[in-house]
Order: sequence, then C-alpha cells, then structure tokens
Amino acid sequence: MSTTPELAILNPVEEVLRKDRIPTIWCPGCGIGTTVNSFAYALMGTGIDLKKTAIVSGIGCSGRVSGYMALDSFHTTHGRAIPFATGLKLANPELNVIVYSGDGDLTSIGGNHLVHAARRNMDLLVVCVNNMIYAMTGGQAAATTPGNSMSTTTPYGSFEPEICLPQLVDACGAVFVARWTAFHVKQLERTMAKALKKKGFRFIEVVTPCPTLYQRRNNMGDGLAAMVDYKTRSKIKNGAPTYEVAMQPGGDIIVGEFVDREREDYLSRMRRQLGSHYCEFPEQVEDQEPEGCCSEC
Amino acid sequence: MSTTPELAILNPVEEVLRKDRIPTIWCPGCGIGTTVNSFAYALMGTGIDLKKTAIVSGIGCSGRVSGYMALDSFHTTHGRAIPFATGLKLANPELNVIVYSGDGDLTSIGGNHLVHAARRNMDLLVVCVNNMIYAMTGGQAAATTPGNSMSTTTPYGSFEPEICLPQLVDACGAVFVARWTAFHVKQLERTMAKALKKKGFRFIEVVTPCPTLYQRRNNMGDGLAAMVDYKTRSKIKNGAPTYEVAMQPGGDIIVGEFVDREREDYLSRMRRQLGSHYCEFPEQVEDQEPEGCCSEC
Amino acid sequence: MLKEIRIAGFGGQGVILSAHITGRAVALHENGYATMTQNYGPEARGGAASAALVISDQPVLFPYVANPDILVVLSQEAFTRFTPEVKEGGTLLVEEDLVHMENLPQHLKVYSIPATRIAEELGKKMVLNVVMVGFFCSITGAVSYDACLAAVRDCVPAKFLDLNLKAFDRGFQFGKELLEKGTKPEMDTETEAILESAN
Amino acid sequence: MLKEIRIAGFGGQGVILSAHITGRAVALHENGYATMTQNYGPEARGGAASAALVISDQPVLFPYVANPDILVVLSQEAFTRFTPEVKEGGTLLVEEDLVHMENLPQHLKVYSIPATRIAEELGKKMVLNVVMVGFFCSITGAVSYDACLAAVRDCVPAKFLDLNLKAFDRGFQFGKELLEKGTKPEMDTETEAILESAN
Amino acid sequence: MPKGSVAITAERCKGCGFCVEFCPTHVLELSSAFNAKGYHPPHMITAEKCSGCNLCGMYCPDFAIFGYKFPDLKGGKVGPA
Amino acid sequence: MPKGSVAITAERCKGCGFCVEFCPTHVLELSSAFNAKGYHPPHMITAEKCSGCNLCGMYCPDFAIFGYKFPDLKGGKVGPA
Amino acid sequence: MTHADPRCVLTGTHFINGDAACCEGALAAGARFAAGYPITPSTEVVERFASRAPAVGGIFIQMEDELAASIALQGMVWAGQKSFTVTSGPGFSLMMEHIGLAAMTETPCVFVNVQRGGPSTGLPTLPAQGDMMQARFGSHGDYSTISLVPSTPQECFDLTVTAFNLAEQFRVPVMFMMDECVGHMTEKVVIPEASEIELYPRRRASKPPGEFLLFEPGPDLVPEMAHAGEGYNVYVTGLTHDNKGYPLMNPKMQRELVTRQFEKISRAADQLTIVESEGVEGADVVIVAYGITARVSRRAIQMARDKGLKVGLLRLICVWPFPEKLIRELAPKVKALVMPELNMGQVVIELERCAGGKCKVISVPHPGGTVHKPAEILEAIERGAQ
Amino acid sequence: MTHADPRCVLTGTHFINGDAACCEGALAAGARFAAGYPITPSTEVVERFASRAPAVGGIFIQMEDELAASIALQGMVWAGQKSFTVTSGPGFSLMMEHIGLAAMTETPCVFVNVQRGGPSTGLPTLPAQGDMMQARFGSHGDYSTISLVPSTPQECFDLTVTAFNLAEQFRVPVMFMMDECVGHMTEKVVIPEASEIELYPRRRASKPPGEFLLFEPGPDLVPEMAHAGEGYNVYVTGLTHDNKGYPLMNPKMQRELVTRQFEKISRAADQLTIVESEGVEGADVVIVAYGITARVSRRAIQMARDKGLKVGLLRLICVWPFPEKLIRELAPKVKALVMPELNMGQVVIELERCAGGKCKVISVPHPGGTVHKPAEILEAIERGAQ
Ligand SMILES: Cc1ncc(C[n+]2csc(CCOP(=O)(O)OP(=O)(O)O)c2C)c(N)n1
Ligand SMILES: Cc1ncc(C[n+]2csc(CCOP(=O)(O)OP(=O)(O)O)c2C)c(N)n1
Ligand code: SF4
Ligand code: SF4
Ligand code: SF4
Ligand code: SF4
Ligand code: SF4
Ligand code: SF4
Ligand SMILES: [Mg+2]
Ligand SMILES: [Mg+2]
Repeated sequence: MSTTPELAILNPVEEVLRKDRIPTIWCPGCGIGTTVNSFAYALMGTGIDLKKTAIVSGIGCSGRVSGYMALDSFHTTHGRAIPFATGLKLANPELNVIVYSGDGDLTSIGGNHLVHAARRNMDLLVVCVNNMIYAMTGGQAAATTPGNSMSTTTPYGSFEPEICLPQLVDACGAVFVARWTAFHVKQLERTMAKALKKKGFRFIEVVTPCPTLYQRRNNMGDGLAAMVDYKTRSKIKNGAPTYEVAMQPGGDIIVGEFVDREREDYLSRMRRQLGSHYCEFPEQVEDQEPEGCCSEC
Repeated sequence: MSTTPELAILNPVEEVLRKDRIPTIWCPGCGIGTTVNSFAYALMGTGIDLKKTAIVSGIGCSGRVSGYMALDSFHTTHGRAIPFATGLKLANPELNVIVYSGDGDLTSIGGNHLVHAARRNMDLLVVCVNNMIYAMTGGQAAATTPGNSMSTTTPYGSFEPEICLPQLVDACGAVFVARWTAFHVKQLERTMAKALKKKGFRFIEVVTPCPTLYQRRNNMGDGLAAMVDYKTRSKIKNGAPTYEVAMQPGGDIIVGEFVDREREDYLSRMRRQLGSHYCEFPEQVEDQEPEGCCSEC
Repeated sequence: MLKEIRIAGFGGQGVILSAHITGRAVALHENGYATMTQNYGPEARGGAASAALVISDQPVLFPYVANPDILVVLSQEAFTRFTPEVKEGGTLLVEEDLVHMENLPQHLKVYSIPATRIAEELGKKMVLNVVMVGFFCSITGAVSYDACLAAVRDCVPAKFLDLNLKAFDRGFQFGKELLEKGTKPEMDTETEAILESAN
Repeated sequence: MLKEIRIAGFGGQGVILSAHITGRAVALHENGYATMTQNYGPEARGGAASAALVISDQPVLFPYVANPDILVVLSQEAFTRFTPEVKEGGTLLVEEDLVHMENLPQHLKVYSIPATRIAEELGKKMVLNVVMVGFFCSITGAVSYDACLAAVRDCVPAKFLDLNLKAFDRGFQFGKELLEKGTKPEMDTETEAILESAN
Repeated sequence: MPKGSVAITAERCKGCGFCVEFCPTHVLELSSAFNAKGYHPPHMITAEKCSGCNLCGMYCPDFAIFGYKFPDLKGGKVGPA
Repeated sequence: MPKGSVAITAERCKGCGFCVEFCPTHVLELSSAFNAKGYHPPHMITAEKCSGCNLCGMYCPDFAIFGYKFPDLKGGKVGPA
Repeated sequence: MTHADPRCVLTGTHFINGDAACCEGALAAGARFAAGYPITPSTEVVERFASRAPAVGGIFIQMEDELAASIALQGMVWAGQKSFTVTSGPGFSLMMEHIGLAAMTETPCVFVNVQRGGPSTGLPTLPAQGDMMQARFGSHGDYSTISLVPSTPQECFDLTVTAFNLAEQFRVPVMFMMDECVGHMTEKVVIPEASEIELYPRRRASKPPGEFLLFEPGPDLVPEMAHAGEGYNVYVTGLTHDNKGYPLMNPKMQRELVTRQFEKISRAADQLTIVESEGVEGADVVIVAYGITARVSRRAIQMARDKGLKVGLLRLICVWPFPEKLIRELAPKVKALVMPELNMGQVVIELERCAGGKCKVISVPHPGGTVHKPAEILEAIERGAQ
Repeated sequence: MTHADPRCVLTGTHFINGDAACCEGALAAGARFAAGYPITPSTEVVERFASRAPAVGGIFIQMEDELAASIALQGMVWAGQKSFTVTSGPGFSLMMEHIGLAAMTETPCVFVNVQRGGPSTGLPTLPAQGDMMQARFGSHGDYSTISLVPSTPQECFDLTVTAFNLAEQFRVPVMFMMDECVGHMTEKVVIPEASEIELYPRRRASKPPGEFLLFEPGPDLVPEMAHAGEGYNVYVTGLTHDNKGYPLMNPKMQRELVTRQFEKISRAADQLTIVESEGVEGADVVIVAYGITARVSRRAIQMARDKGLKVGLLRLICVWPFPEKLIRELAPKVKALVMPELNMGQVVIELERCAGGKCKVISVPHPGGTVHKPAEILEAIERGAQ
C-alpha cells in the first residue's frame, strides 16, 4: 500500500513549521493552510537565514499563521502587526521581517499602518490573506467583502464598496505589489520567493476561501468549490495598472505581479540624510551638550 | 481718510463667522485664515442652508477653524473628525457636513478614517489644510513634510517620503478631488462651492503657509514669502491623473480639480440594498421575532 | 428536580441549536427554568462544539455543567473528552456512526442512534441535530414531546419545518422502540476502517 | 533672599531664552537656585509669551510666580496684563518702544530701555532679549555680570556669540547709565500713531 | 472718484502684508504705526486706484480688511453690495 | 513502476478534497473511511500514475499529504529529494 | 418620562441570550443608531441590531475600528439620536479616549462592554469582570460616569433601558458592563409592553437660539442639549470650555467645569444607589457582588445557610458611582463583607475603603475564564463568620 | 548590575527642563530606540531624543499615531533593544491596549506620560495628575505594573534610569508619570559619570534553544528573555499562554499566568516601596503626596510648622504598587493623613483603604491647570491636626 507510515519521512514543509502545533485550528477546506505551503517552500527555496527571520501577525484566523511557523513568531494585537514589525526591523536591521495577517486586520483596523509603512518604504514583506470576511469573529462583513454578500452584520446583503488593496498600497508607494489566489500555489511560491529577496515595502494579497463563514453563507459551496471558482475566474495580468485590478463580485480576478519598482528603503534614506550625524554604535561620540539642549537654544 | 470706523459696516465674511471669537489664535501670516475666506464666500455663494450645515474638526491650528465658523461646530479629538462627521451624517442625512482640519490630523493619525470614508463614499466634504507640519504641537515633521526639512523632530533634516493626498483618496474612491494653495483664493472659493453642491466623499487639499513653524525654520521667510512662492511654483492642471501630482521639494505644485466622478453615495447604496427591509421610521413595523432571533436561528 | 445536560460534537452539526430547542421547550413551553451556555473558542471553527443545558423547576443559579446527568455525543472527540465527566449512573446518548465507544464506564446507561444516517435518509444531513432532540426527548423524558415539538416550530426556518418535524419524530420513535427492547451499547463497526486509514 | 521675576512679551522675542539665560547664570554660574517656568498655550503661536523665574539661595519649592518682585515687559499686552500683579514697591523693566505705560501704579520703580532699537543698531533685532538680560543684570543686581556673561556664552550659537556679548554689554551699560542719572517713566511717543491706525 | 474702498479693522491686523502684496492696483501699504498688539496695519496710499474688488479681503487671514464697491453714485450709501 | 508516491498522515486530514481535485494525474480519491476526527482522508487509486510532483502537498491546507519522487532506481531509498 | 415606541419593542417571551437581550433593550430604549466593530463575545449584540434596525429606520454601521465606532456614535447623538456602541476588552481599551470626550462634552450615550478574560487578547471566548476599574478610570483626566452590571439575560434587557435613561438624565456616557457568561447565556427573557417601558427623554433646549447656552447647568447641574441642524450653532469641544461651549483654558474654568461634572453625579448618589439586597438584615456576613458573580454567590449562600451561617447578599447593580453611604452604614453591622469578583480584586478596593476598618473585608479574586466555584466563596464566608 | 555606557551619558551640570532630563535619563539607561507621536507637553522629550540618538546609533521614529508608537517600541524591545515611548493624556489613552500587551507578554519597556489637564483635550499646556489611576487600571483585564512619579527635573533624570531598571528586573512596562509643571520646569540637573550609573541588564536566556522556555518563571517568578534573531524561534502572543509562549486558553492556565504576573510584583513590595519621608516620626499629620504636589506641599508644611504644628511629609516616588504596608503601619500613629493631588481624588482611594479607619484621611483634590495654593494644603493640615 503506497501510503507510508507517519514517522518514516517528513513532509518537507515541516522543516519550517512548528510540528507540535499541528493540527491547526483551521476549518476543513480553509485556504489559509494552502498559502502557508507556498510560503514555506518560498522560505526554503530562497535560502534566507531562517534564524534571522521573524513573522508577525495581528489577530484573526490568518493571524494564527505566525504561530505555526518555526520562526520568531509574534502574534500581536488586532491591526498592529505592521508597527510591531517596524519596531523589530528598525532595532535589528539584520532581520527579515514578514507580516502575515488577514484582510480585516491589515486593511480595516490596521489600514493606517499599512498606508504609512508603504509610504515610508519600510523594509517589510506583508502577506495579506484576503478571505473577504472577518472570520475569527464569526463572519462579519469587511472592507473587502464583495457587494451583496450575506454576513452576520449584513443580513440583507452587504453594501459597502470594497477597497482595492493593490491600488491602495501602490498609491502609498509600495515597491512590490502582487495578487494571487490560494489556487495559484506555484505562482504564489515564486512571487513570495521574489518578494523575500527584495528590499522595501512589499505587499502580496492572497485571495483565500473561508468556506465556513463566507462561501457557505453565500451558497458558494465549500473550500474546494471556491478554489475551482478562483481557477476559472482568475486572469493573470502581470504589470497591470493597479487602478484596473479591482475585483467585481463574480467577475474576473486579476492576478499577477503588478508593481516592481525601485525606491530607497526607510533605513537607507535615513542613513543618507543623517550622514555623519549617524554613528554606528560601536564608534565613540564626543561628550558635549548637543544643539537644542534646552527648549530655546 | 478712507478707512471706515469699525462698526459702520461689517466684513461680509462675518456673516458666517463667530465674531466674538476674533481675533483668532493664528500667527501673523498664517494661511489658515485666508482659506477661511474662500470657504466663507463659498458657503454664502452656494446658498446652502447654513442652519443645516455642520463643520467638524480634529485638533490642531487648522482644527480651530470649526470654532470660528457660525455653524454647528464640532472640535473633536485628534484624527477623528471624519468618523464623528460620519455619525452626524448617518443620523441626520439632511445635514451638510464639512470636515475642516489639518494634514497631520486627517492623514497621519486620522489616515484610516480618510481611507474608509472615501471607500464608503460617505457624503462629506473634507478640507485638508496642508501646512506640511504638525503646527499646533510646535512643528514636528508630518507625513506631508517635504524631504530634507528642518523640524523639531528632524534636526538633521526630514527623510520620510511624503504622501500624495490626492492620489491616496482617489485610490480609495473619492468622487471629487482637488488641490489649491492659500494663494488661489478665488479658485479655491469656486472649487469649494462646487464641492459643497456635490454628493459623496469630496476632498480638497489646500497647501497653506505655517510661517512660524515651517517656513521660518526652513529659511523660507514669512507667510507672505510662502504665498508668493506658491504663486510662482503652482501649475494649474485640471483633470491631471492623481499619480502625477505628487509634490517635490521646490518643484511645481500641481493644482486644480483632479477628480470629479459620479458614484452612488453610502446612504443611497444602503437604501438600495436594504430595499423593503428599510422603513423610514414613521411607518409601522409588525411586532414579531425577526430572523436571527437567537445565536443559532 | 435539576438536570444538567451536555450536548457535544463538531461545529456544523447543530449541536448548539439542539440544546437551544430543548432549553426553549422547557423554559417557554413548559413552566420550568432552563439555562443554556456554550463553549466557544477558536476551535469552534469546524472543531469541537458543545453546549451545556441546566433545566430545573427552580431558577438556575450556577450556569455551567461540570458533571452532567445526561451527555449527548455526536463525535469521537466529544465522547472521549466528556464521557468521564458524566455523573455516576448518568445517561449517555450517542451518534453511533460517528462514535466508537472504547473503555466505556460501566455505570452509564447508554443509548445509541444512527442520527446522521437517519437524517440523510430524510434527505438532509443538517437535521441530525433535530433527530437527536427527538431521541433525547423520548429516552430521557426530561421534557415533553409537545413542548419539544413547539420549540422545534419556533426555531427552524419555515421552509424546512416539515423536514424538521419528521426528523424530530423519527428520533423520538427510534428512542421509544429502543426503550421497548431495552438498551445495550453497540460495537462500532467502522473501527478497522479508521485504523487502516490512519497509517 | 528669594526673588520672583516675570519676563513677558510676544512669541518670537526670545522672552523665554532671556529668562533661561538669567536662571542659568544663577543656577550654574553662581551657587544659587533657580527655577524657570513658562506659560505655553495656543496663544504662544506668535501671541503672548511669558516666563517666570524664581531665584533663591534656598531650593525653590513653589515654582510659579503670582506677584513678581521684578517684571520685565516687552509688549503692550504684557504690560497691561502683568503690571497689576507686581509686588508693592517692585521693579518694572520696560521695552520703551513697544510699551506705552498708561495708569502706572505709583509704587513701582520703573526703568525703560529701547532694547529693540539697540538690537537693530547692532544689526539683528533677534538679540533684543539679550540686551534685556544685560539691562536686567545692571538694574536689579539680582545676578552678577560675569555669571550672566557665562550663561550667554552657554546658550547662543557660536556664530552669533560676539553679537550677543555686545548686546548683553550694551544692555548692561544702558542700565548702569540710567541708574547714574536716576529713573523716570517716559511717555510713549507713538501713542497717536496707534490710536489713529486704530480707527 | 474711486470705484470702491476698503474698511480696515486695525486692531485685528497682524501685519502679514498679504493685502498689500496681492492688491492688483497696489492701493495699500503697511503703516509705520503699531496697533496695540504691536503690528503695522495697512493704510491706503492710492485710494483713487481702489476698485473695491475685495481681493485684499479674500487674502486677509485675520478678517481685518475688506474692499467694497461704491454704488453707481445714486445714493451715497457706503457698504458692501 | 511509478515515478513517485505520496505520504499521507490521515489523522491530520480534514477531507477538503484539494489534493484529489488538483492532482494533475488523478491519482487520489477520498476514502469512505473516517479518521478519528470524522473526516475522509484520501488514498491512492492509481498509484502507478503518481509523478511525485507534490502538487497535492502544495495544496493540502493541513500538511497531511505530500508527494515525492523515487530516486532513479539506484538505491531504493524512499524520501523527498 | 415618556414611553417606549411599540414599533421598537419586541414585546413577548423569548429564549435568547444576554447579547440579544441587550440589543432588544437598546431598541426599546429608543436607540435606532449604533456604530461598532466586531469582537468576541460582544458581536451578537450588533449583529442582531443590524438585522433589527432597518425595519425602524435605524442604522448600524460597522466602522473601520473601535476608535471610529466610539466617536461616530457621538456624532449620531449630536445629530439628535440615541446611539450606542458595543465591544469587549481590547476594543474597550481603544475607546478610552472617546469615553473621556463623551464625558467632557456631556454626550448621552451607552458603551456596552461584554467582558472577556484579559489582559490583552487573553481569553476571547471566556468570561471575566476584569474591566471594572477601567470603566471608571480608563480614560485620562478626571471624569465621572455610571456603570451598570447585569447578572441575567433578563437584566441585560431591563438594565440596558436603564442605562440609556441614566445617560439622558445625567448627560454622561454610561458603561454597560456585561460579561461573556451573561452575554452568551440563553434563558427566558420577558419583554413587556412598550407602554410599560418608561424612557427619559432627551433634555432639549428650552430657550431659543441666542438666549440658549449649550453648557449652562440646570438646577440639577445638567445642561440642556441642542443638536446640529437646529439652528443653535452649537460649539462642542473636548477642551476646557465655558457655558457657551467656547474653549476657555484656565484653572478657574477647569475647576468650575470638572467640579460640576462630578457633582451632577455625586448629588444623585441616592438615586444611583441601585442594589438588590437579600437577607442582609441581621447577617453576620454579607456577600457584596455584581453581575454573574452575584448569581453564583447565591449558590454559596445556600450552602452556607445550610450550615447555619447568617449570610446576606448585597448585589451591586450600579457599581459606579460606588454605593459609599450604604457600605459605610452596613460595615459596622456585620462581621465581614465578602466580595468575589472575576478579577484580581478591583471593586473590593472601594469596598474596603468604605468599610473603613469597621469589619473584615474579604476579597475572593479570580482571574476569569470561568466563574467561581461556590465552594471558594463558601470558604470565604466561613472565614468571615469566625 | 552593569554600568551606563559613557557614550550615552551627558555627564555634567545642566540647566534643563524635566522633559530634557527625562530624555537624558533614557539615554543613560541605555535606551537608544524610541517610537513616539507628538503631543504637548511631552514632545520635547522625543525632540531631544531625535537629535541625540543618531550619534549613538539610535533611532527615534515618529509613528503615524500612538497606537503604532506604543507597539513599535515593543518590536524594538523584542529585537533586543531598550526602548520607550512618550506621550500625554489623549495619547496615553490610545496606548492602553498596548500597555496590556506589554504586561501580558512581559515586555520590559517604559511609557512616559507628561500629564496635562483633562479629561479629553482639556488643558493641553497646563499641569495635572489626573492619569494616576489610568496608569494602573487603564487597560482591560488584570495586570500589574509599576508607576514612578518625579517631582523635579533632577528626578526626571534619576528616576527615568530607575524606570528602565525596574522594567528590566520585573519584565513589565513601567509608567513614568511626569506632569506639565515638572516637564516644563527648568532647573539645575546634575548628570553623574557613567560609572556611577547602575543599570539592570536584560535578563537574557541562560539556556540554549531547545532547552529554553520563553515564559518559564525564574526564582523571582520573572522569566528570562530571548529575542528575534537569536535562533530561539520565540513565540510571543497576547493570548493566555503556557511557558513555551503557546496559546493555552483555559481557566487553569489563566490562573497560573495572571497570578504569577501579579506575584512577581507583589513579592517585591519592599523593594518597590520607594518613598522619601521627612519629619514623619512623631508627626500628628503626615502629608502623603507625589510629584510636583509633594514639592508644593513642602511650602505648606513650612507654614504649618511656623504655626507649631507637627507635620511630616511622605513623598511617594513609586505610587504603583501602592506602599500598603507602610501606610498600614503609619496610620495608627497619626491623627491624619492628608493627600493633595492634582486630580479629583485618585490615589487617596488607596490611601484611605490602607489607613483602614485608623486615622483621618483628608483628600485635597484639585482639577489641575495649576498647582495647589500652599494655603489650601495648610487648611487641610489644620483640619487634620484638630
Ligand atoms: C482591538 C480589537 N478589536 C477587535 C478584535 C476582534 N477580532 C479578532 S480577529 C478580528 C478580525 C479578523 O478578520 P481578518 O483580519 O480578516 O482575519 P480572518 O479571521 O478573516 O483570517 C477581529 C475583529 C480584537 N481582537 N481586537
Ligand atoms: C491623541 C492625540 N495625539 C496627539 C495630540 C497632539 N496634537 C494636537 S494637534 C496635533 C497635530 C496638528 O497637526 P495638523 O493636523 O497638521 O494641524 P496644524 O496644527 O498643522 O494645523 C497633535 C499631534 C492630541 N491632541 N491627541
Ligand atoms: S473560519 Fe474561515 S478563515 Fe477561519 S479557519 Fe475557518 S475557514 Fe478558515
Ligand atoms: S503655528 Fe503655523 S499653523 Fe499654527 S497658527 Fe501659527 S502659523 Fe498658523
Ligand atoms: S479692494 Fe481690491 S483694489 Fe481695493 S484695496 Fe482691496 S484689493 Fe486693492
Ligand atoms: S492682510 Fe489683514 S492682517 Fe495682513 S496686513 Fe493686511 S489687514 Fe493686516
Ligand atoms: S504527487 Fe503529484 S501526482 Fe502524485 S498524487 Fe500528488 S499531485 Fe498527484
Ligand atoms: S488536501 Fe489534505 S486535508 Fe484535504 S483531503 Fe487532501 S489530505 Fe486531506
Ligand atoms: Mg479575513
Ligand atoms: Mg499641519
């Protein structure tokens, strides 16, 4: 019989997972775990130093990802993964810092941090699992929920316009912007690998099924049905202008790598501006009262 | 002698000002008061019902504008003028609601509300006085401060990239987006009048001098010098794509009406979605347990 | 008389609703008191779900159930986790296709029903929870047939009413017959299957 | 001996710095104690600015100044607002071009100086505050010439040092001469101008 | 005979000079006199050139000045339209 | 002789069917048997068709399956490359 | 007092949980507007409101975060409506700045907090009473508000109505401090006829614009209210302000304003002493408790009485302001006051202060996640009885 | 203990204000990273830090708001650095959620709050002490932290160093509660040689990865710390967690975790009883005060002594945890304890509780905007002495 006994050989992804945390809390057919595979292979493929890699999440089903990765894992507060990650990066520039969280977390309550981290071109990779719903709390409509969807807070169908994440982060200055769905496991792996190696603020949106609280409640079947739906609705348009990639309920899902530009990242720009005022700590600084020593000088 | 005794005739703008609040707290040569003139004439010109007009500000020098207008004035908390205004509008759709505040208030701490109000196409007019600095608190760098500027928090010159406000709110779906400077008193009046009459989320950025804490500290002279500088640096480009209007230190200031599109505003969309589920209060509703009466039904 | 009841299974089986219907029957359609609580938790996402129900002729003070008089289990996990907690001489109701009863405490009265299969026969797996309510009603007698029926009517969407009423009755009848021929724990037939697929 | 001092004028006149220099002189260059506080406020935006300085040979407990022994005013507003607060027999130092002294309490010792004009003569209006420090130093004797000079050195940017030292000295000398010929409040010559422009 | 004039509330003025700079016909100048706050308010130097266009008023951040047109001679009433 | 095979950890499986659906050569099928959690894990129905491409592994949200290629006959060691 | 609008009242007998009952209470109280943001275990309140409100011309808006929700609701109030928001621990922490704003601007509104285990994300789905001191002191500066605590789903309905009434009467934000256990507990809830539900109407301006001063204290120190769109040109600011509402930032105005805002509450101490007492007369030990904990204590009291102990229960329904007078009178009459709380000992600080050493004060702390075992409380009763 | 790095210490005699002194204290304590957001009257601290930090390889980042600042600083700490943030009332209210996070994750850091008049925007440029209870109870749920209060610019330096040391020793966020008066008051400040400044070093993991458990309590109940990038695969969450740091959400774990986090502080009650007392022995009346108010009280004490009254001063330097034992011992020995505060009576609640009725406790409240008139305090002393 071709299935092999559990202990004989390990699933390669377990190299970067916290085995003692499996099984995950995720529902059957939840797409989050699928995105984790792409991420795991990207991590292993790029050969970046995993000891120097930290993953930060907010709160949510997607926010649990950090806790399943065998990296330095930070499960912070709802919406605040990015500023926490910013602190990590500034205080230890050697770290590769990845933010992995949900659409509600990163774009609703956390929207301001997304905007300003992109503006600063902070050297972070942000992976946004967009399941178009507030899942962890039981399925409330989010800023990403397609119009006319049923959710616990929109019993008569949602009516708030959705936000187009690639367009938003592009407008704020992100240097790398891409979108895939959980169906695109290989492309997602490649894009993540590419993004992991780039410097500056990088953003990847991954459209992902939440069968329990989104698909089922909208008669869209289970996770598998959603994956098949993504397969059929997706159109790959690398380099598409981000103002043309908004998602329409039932319409095409434009996927691909939209933005890949060069821009000086926060710390480089800081060092350039500070010039000789900035001394790496090991050097000696003279002991004298600086300018602005009192509220008037 | 041609100057007339104070009481003989009134400055027309006083019709919409709280006379008992003048003189303002603003510094000599501060541009905020100049923008208020354009606003005052726009208000009077459009003939909208001033009794049904509310103005909401956050905190800051610009945030004091609400308190000088003879309207319903709300001086809220720092960054939260927009959500307060949202509450006003939803609970009394008859109101014309204007948000008038500063760049730091609306775009830094308040950035998330700006993004989501624009996304919702909430029926608000937002006037952002962009003096490129946190003035009220004594001149710290803001998300709008041009690179290499001196401020109390950037003693060696600022190095954070500036945000391009028209591009941001455009990306979020604002239906009307314009930029003028305090020098463009007439154009600003016309644009404000036009915006006052439009429905949906409207955004006007007004580049304004803060001689005390920005211009002087950057050897750019006083308020007058700044006004003259605006006059020379401004290029009017109505309809310019917002991704082409970012300001460069010392470079052109692209001004004009950039976006003027039609999109269903929040309340209209809500009513359309809710359809018969929404009953204006006067009507009778039957007294029965609704769906979702318990956590499971 | 105060009865502490726990109903447990997976999320999505309608465990909570079955407790809700039962409690509602007691509180609204009989003149008793009922307090229902539920265990939420991230695991509720498709994982374990369980509800506790305290019914009494007095107001209920303590809302939780530590050692139920009656335990209803719809999953293996639930069986393993909650069976040890049942009171000496308590009653255990089991979904027989989903639960394989290993080292069962001898002191328990055990009653099994293929609720899922019955529900599937009725055309909608969803209604297994209402089948369970019927079964509970007849086996325990903790609440009357009529009260339960009324509660079912209250709680299910009109278009599924008949189906649910049928489901309730099937469960009730199954319990009645079982009582007539007397109880006995059954060996789960699918054990091997499980073990096999496990390696 | 404890001396309470207030220095008041517009924002931008360097009022706070002049208090800072004086306090610093006492605390760091003499072995006394000095506590400086300032009134901020939105009005500080180009409007009123004022600093309070308490100097003593004992640690200062109460930081604020309600009724100063010495008041230094560099603006009309400051004059009007603070003069009534000065202690019986207290001292008033005035920027004579900016202040028109109306109904002045008789009990005060008043000394005027055209500090702004002097500063402008020196080539930088900015230094009027240091002129004032010099004037304060010679008139009140509350702090020594050397201590003040040292404090000026501490506080001004190197490239303006000479200018400021000159300014300090001019102020000091002006006070010295004034003391020699004795004090008298002067009538402000620009009153009419003000009144006219006011209608 | 000028087409218009301005009204100045000197005590409100903070001497920013906007009105002077942006008056299209250069009617105004800051006076050497101080107001009570120590600022130099404007006064008219070439009143005859004033069109009453009120640009000075539009620019004045302190509501201290405004221009108004004289009515076309019929009735000397002075005031904004 | 197939080019590869899969390893399945049945207890982790939640029966979502991703692996079955997206296996390019349709090697897998959900078994009728339940695992302890009550899900139907996959099993191979056409093992000979398995290329060891590990697409099933890429899709499996619960890390319950993965594919691996057999080494080119030299040495029967079984395991991922 | 007026009466509830029948169109908003779900008169009848229901089997619903505390969250649902709270929602019905808000509707009965006349709240047709709410702003919120999802968080376990409170979300069911607004989920239900979202389905119920449209039928009565109401709106629920889910804002982008709790900062927005907690001030949008104040905009709704200044537009003339009754409004509320609902949250739990982490969201409540984010609302602190705006609770202060509501207090400072005397905006009548209700903040519902369904308490869960903390600190931080803690135990999102399990009960606690760990936010009680935060409800009183969580915002910066000095302010005085009202906090009510229900102990059954029925009370979640009844006291929500009371919460809105007190908010209107005193022009303060009222904290409605539920907990996960009560919020998720399903029981019979009886909703009376609208005609039996009394409501305290908005204190509208009795003078015309021009004569009316927005913050002029009435005889009970509470000002009347004018809204946007009524022609009053209201001026509302979080700065220290005079009776017109204009900023006036000096110590004298500060004293006048803050003192009045405290006194309007403290003067009403008797009305705001809302408790339920049972067997307190002649008791040796009195359990002082609130919310679900008071209910569980009853079990312990039964056990203690079976052992022949003289035990009473004083259930605090209104915890803030604290019933100081009552406790000062009670303390000398008993051997001990026992306070179980689902926190590490918060309200007991006030209890012990007011007991003033006149009797033992025994705290029975509990970090939450579940309720007390009656035995733990019994043990404390026995210690107290010695 | 180690010593300060001379490169960070501005040894010498300065004439600077409390805000500047606080900044120098942070640098001396080894903090080279800070995240903040401007707010009066605290901004001078970070403005100075922004000019000082680059020279020692440090960074100040002005975040987009206080929510971001209050968690960015925690990222800096988990990257292995010492870090702090600075704010005032409204910003402090926005930081509440993250103070709870820091407590729950045992992140050593310092929150500086330069208190101004409140509530809400209140009196942005004037002093108050109205955030004292908020410093202890402002975040949801149960947690225990430390609050220090300086009363001179010199202490703004000295105690900032202490604040960082206590943060490191106990792995808690420490609240450094200044006020506008002290912050903006300029006086002589002496900064000693680096060699005279003792620092409590980060408690780094003493075991290798694999053996090390991130939240395993040490003998003093405080766990050791490993940081991102050190190969430990740390797992840090605000959820209730086990010794590994893994979420474990049940009442048993909650009790274990929360109780330990309280005990690590309560066990050190003696070390954390940081007060200055003067003339307390044999006094009839003791003024218990903190911060600027204690300083002003000295004036009142002089006046009282001139009148022949026996008055002492107990100045609380560490207000939270409250020096309960000390007060319980002191109360029976005096006629009265008098507590002036620049708030409506906050810390006095604890004072009265601990006095346990053994003496009069007189609160001298003040809504802020300025400091007490010595006469107001004197009057209370005289009442107490009767
Ligand atoms: C301050 C705060 N507000 C609200 C919550 C409740 N909450 C937890 S997760 C979540 C939303 C999760 O949605 P998303 O980020 O899309 O993640 P998902 O669960 O959908 O993967 C919310 C609102 C919280 N924990 N903290
Ligand atoms: C929560 C909070 N944080 C910070 C502040 C302090 N603050 C008041 S105004 C202001 C910024 C004002 O800048 P801007 O919005 O650009 O207005 P400006 O003064 O420049 O016109 C800040 C940071 C505050 N009042 N509240
Ligand atoms: S609720 Fe949705 S997002 Fe969360 S685990 Fe389940 S399927 Fe995934
Ligand atoms: S500080 Fe700047 S913005 Fe503020 S009033 Fe003065 S000039 Fe205007
Ligand atoms: S009204 Fe016009 S012309 Fe006359 S002064 Fe003013 S700007 Fe000049
Ligand atoms: S514009 Fe106004 S404030 Fe400026 S100078 Fe002219 S009158 Fe004075
Ligand atoms: S490894 Fe490839 S071929 Fe083999 S089962 Fe998996 S997906 Fe199919
Ligand atoms: S993808 Fe994984 S979880 Fe889904 S059925 Fe296959 S093995 Fe099971
Ligand atoms: Mg989501
Ligand atoms: Mg600004």
